[in-house]
Amino acid sequence: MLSTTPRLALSRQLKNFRRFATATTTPAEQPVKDKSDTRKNVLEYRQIYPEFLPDPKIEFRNPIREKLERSDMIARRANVDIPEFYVGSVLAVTSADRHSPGKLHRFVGICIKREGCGLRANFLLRNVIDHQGVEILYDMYDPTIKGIEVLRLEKRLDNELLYLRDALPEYSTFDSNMEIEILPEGAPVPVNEIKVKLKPRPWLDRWERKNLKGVQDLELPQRFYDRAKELETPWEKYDLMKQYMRTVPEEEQVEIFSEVQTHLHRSGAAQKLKRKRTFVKPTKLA
Amino acid sequence: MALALTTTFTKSTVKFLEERLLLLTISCGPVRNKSKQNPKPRLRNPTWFTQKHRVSSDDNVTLENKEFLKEVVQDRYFNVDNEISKDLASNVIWRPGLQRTGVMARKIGIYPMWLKTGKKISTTLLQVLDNHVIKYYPPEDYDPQVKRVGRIYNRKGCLLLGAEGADPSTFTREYCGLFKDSGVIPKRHLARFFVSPDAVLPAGTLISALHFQAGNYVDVRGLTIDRGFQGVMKRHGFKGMPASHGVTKTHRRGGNIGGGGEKGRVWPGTKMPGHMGNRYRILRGLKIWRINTKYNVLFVSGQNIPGATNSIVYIYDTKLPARKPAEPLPFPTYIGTGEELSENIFDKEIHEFSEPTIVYSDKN
Amino acid sequence: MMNNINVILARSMVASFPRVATCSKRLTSSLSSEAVRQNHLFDIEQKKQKESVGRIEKIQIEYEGPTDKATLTMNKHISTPFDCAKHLGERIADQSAVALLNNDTLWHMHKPLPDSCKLQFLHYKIPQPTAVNKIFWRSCSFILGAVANAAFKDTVKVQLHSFPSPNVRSGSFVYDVQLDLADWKPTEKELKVLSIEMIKFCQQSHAIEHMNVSTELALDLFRNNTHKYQQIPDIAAHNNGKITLFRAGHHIDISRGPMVTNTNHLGRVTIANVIKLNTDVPGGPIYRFQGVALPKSIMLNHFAFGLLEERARNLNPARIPGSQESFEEDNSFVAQVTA
Amino acid sequence: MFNKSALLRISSLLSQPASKNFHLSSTCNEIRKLARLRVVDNSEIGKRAMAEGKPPRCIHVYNKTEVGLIGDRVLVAIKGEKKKAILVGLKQNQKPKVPKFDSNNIVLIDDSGTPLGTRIHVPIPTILRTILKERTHAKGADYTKLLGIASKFV
Amino acid sequence: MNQAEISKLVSQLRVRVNPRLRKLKSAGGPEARLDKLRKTVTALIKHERIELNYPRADESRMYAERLISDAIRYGDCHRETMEMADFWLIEKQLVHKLFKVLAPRFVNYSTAYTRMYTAPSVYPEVVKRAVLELRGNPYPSLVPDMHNNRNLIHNVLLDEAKKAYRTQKYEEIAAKIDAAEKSVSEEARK
Repeated sequence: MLSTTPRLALSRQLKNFRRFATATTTPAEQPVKDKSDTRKNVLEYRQIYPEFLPDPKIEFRNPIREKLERSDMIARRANVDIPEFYVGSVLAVTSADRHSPGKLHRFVGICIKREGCGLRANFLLRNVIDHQGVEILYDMYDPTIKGIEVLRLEKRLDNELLYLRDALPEYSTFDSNMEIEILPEGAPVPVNEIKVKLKPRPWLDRWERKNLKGVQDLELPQRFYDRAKELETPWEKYDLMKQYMRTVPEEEQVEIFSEVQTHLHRSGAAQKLKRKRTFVKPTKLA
Repeated sequence: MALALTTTFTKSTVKFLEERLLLLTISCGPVRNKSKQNPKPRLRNPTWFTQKHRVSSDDNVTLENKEFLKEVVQDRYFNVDNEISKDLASNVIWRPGLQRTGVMARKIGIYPMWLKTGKKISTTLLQVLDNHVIKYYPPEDYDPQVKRVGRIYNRKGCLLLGAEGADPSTFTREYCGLFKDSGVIPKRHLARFFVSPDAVLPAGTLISALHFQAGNYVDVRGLTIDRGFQGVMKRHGFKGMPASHGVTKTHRRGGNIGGGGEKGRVWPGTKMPGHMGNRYRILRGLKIWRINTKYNVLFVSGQNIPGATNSIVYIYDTKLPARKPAEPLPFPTYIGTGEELSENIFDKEIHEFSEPTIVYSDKN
Repeated sequence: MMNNINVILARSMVASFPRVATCSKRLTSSLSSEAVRQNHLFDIEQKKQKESVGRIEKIQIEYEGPTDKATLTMNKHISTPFDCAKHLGERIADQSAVALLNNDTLWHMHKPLPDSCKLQFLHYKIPQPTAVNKIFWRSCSFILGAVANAAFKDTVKVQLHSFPSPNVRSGSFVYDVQLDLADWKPTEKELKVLSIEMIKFCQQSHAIEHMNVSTELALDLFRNNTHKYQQIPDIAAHNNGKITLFRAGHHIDISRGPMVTNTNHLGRVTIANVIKLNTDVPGGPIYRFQGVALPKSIMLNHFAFGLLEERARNLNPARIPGSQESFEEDNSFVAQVTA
Repeated sequence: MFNKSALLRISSLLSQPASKNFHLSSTCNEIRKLARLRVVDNSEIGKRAMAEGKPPRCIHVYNKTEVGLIGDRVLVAIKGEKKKAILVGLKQNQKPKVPKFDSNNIVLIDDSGTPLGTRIHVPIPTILRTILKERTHAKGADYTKLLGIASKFV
Repeated sequence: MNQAEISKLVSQLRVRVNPRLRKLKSAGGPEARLDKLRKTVTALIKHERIELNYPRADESRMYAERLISDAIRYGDCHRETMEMADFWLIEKQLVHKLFKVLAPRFVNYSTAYTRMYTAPSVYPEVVKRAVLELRGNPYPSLVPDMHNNRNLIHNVLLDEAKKAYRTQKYEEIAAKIDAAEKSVSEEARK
């Protein structure tokens, strides 16, 4: 069941997506002439590098701080390749560790959460090793991180996979010697539409209230769903200003990404090159 | 008017004015016993406390004329080469007893940095504004509000600094008059700093972030965020009382405030609910980890500097004896030597973002 | 005679703000005998003209405001536009600078209306205020004359000469005054004192009164002012043998008019400079008093006004008295209704 | 590849009236007194306790705050006995780069720091190397013996 | 949560955004608050000029601006925007007005789409009142526009002062250049 799902999802998504299909000429090679061109780049970049967008809270905004923060992020990115990855991707992080004998430490896991902006950006990796669930939080711009490898680049249906903690261990078990699965050049990032089976309650959270897409039927008594229905706030999606205050306006995004574009492109191009050179079929290592 | 004129006459012009003003019907003779009629108030504001902002009204000035006003401001305050002479001061080299001026800065946010050991620290970014010296009051002229009794050791002068230049037409005429002598553009913020008479700076001197050095320690003063009337849990961090187990109506209360009998009263200083915030606090002994010379930003340790983001704070050399600098400081302030400075100056413990990844070796 | 003056003072005190009381006390003491005489003559003539109206006839005034219209029944040769404005509302009475009759004639607010007409009121913030600006500038010159006349001590002989036709673009309003001081350059402080005197005078809220008189009376009024005395026949020749007089407080001057309603229409006022002119008018050197002012209803920040003050310090390019052609006051604007 | 029989067993257990041996509440995030812990070594007493569904409870934490952190020594009540143990993995959130586990793991030791078992069958954090080395004094207990029986570090 | 949401793109508003949203004393909680604002926004789109209490005007102004900017940005073929318009406009014929009238009207604007004035409050009332209107409405303007009247006396004076100032400035610059040229030529001669 598990082994077939990713491949199916991949082929399905290949048809639907056309995101990278037209990205034959990258923006840095061709100076941006058109306004629509810049806009399209923004559409790409904000998904790949969300941490470059500042904290949208109005009280905390300051253009100079944001500018300094971005320049520091770029300076760090020049020394380490921080690749494109999403919640649901499988990563291997190698970091300097003064406690290990080799002074290096490698951890493989699925990214279940990604948050924070600027230099505070971090991500949470989860794996099950010897039937023991282990999670490690990494700061993205921590100078002790030697490299981040994306072993499997894919997205999931939810923005946070914290429910994997309550799922059967099979869903978050990954081999530490897993090989890199390479996507064909120009392919969109596949969405893994796997539905996770949760363990019976007790849980760490009331998942039935979270409106999750990536879980199987929770098999709860009706009263749980009734209560979840009671607590829903369906009007919130109509609150235009709340929506506005949680995000950064497009004009500012264009400004930010056109500032960092050339620097980002360097690492992005290298990544694409790597992707092109070795192409292997996705192997089943779940 | 007559009163005002007599007070404003200076010795040199009196004769001339007498001669001429006699022509006018206005009499300018001195008023007898003036000091007794209007004794100086015991508590008074400093001389620079005037109405600052003009009543905001629309001037109905056309766009071209607005441009013209901007052009005049530009010509008057920015296009002139009022270079302060480099022989600012004195050949005095800094020694521990001397007090330098502080600066005004804006708290612009917080972000993490890492040490060479891999440890993460939080730093607050303080952007030093365009501080200019407006006026100096020598120790004998400066008249403190509350007189100190007895002999005063180590008398300090008072340096008035302004920060953040703004369009003069938004201020009142009186307020703009404060800046007339120094020739700087009227500033939004004014502050006084006590300095040793040796550390005096001529009016119009610019003080930059390089007044401080990376690795040294500073004290930062700011106005804390106003949180209004708060209970003891938020204001003093009390624990409150249990939510259940028979507790009624006393979940967030402070509880007992003292015993009875002879001590049957509220003791002074008892922690109780009240107004929280909106008062000046000083955080002392913060290390400067990094200085950005392009934007004049100091990166100072800590994330609890009083005040909200984008509020004004005041930075002084630290008073803590153990953290006073060993090396001489730029005195009375930093004067550029003309050579290009790197954009960022780091403390030696800091791992720069442009440096390669940290690698531990077996030795440490 | 003294009784009369007291009457005048009492009237002016009632008409103006209470704070004037302290000021007018000082002015009474310093009021010259010449001014007393002039005012006496002016009062008598005013009374005479009022009595000569005879039977009161009614006229219909059609008021046209920006949003509303009204028809008022007023008294011929007695009611003034200011009376109409008072009927229409305090705001209109306070803010109107000048009246416009039949859409073509500017009419002084305190000048009796001769006939039925259409009436509009102009203020300083209308879309086309050029004419009002000119009237304002003229009034400023007139008031400047009043201040220059009163500000000096008795030891200094002051004779007002004339003021040129108002030119707002020149940057300053002007009054040429003859002083028997050989070479006077005012200091900053003296200029400040003069400016304050002018502000005080404006704050006393004198209504600017208007009167047409015969040449003989005018000559009698200005018999002690050699310059005006010489100018009168010339002016009368251009004006059907009549001389138009204006009075604010105790100051009387010749001008073709019209003027603004009241001295309190002036807001920011500065007397920027007093410059000695290079002429050979007999009697002593001529000094040009220059100033700049804005109406009260126009707010301007101090920085922009400071630029205007600076510019007003330069010598105004208006015609210098005693040079070239004969004196001609106020020929720029014709505002007469043929009765 | 999915163990269906195991699932069935769990669900069948759930459908029965709550057994005394079965804990239905989730484990504590903070290690205080009476917190349930999980023995992860192969000591006899530990194995038996876990198999019977009677996990040990913390009855004392040997530090000043009374909240156990990684590497802290605790006193546990296990099978009616008092044993000392070391915390080798915590469920609560950790600092960046320090692993967080799904359960609160302990390794039983005796007074001299020697582990009761011979093997630890789950990974333990590498930071324990430094912490336990610091805690070990020349004349006191030697906790570093624990590191020798670990199967894997993360 | 200090990361910006990236799921939806919005255009920048041209009005000041308050750091905190007002609660507007709604007894029914946040839902009732939106109901209140909904009525105001509908009225504004319908009548194009309304008078109301200041806090509510200020709050609903932001919502109206958002609605119009989304309508311009995504057009009427975008499902989410259509849902929004359907929610915010109680009278459904206004949905057509939003997309067919207002969006074309404002598409080239570089300013805010609405304008707000403080209105005078009648004496015994102390509540701050405001007038909220859409720009480009058919009514006569509320306050005379004096901004570009060059004939006002202070503008006349400033115009002249500007001319005088610039003449002097350019003369000084020319004199400087002349002096510099002269010195250069003299040096060359030597």
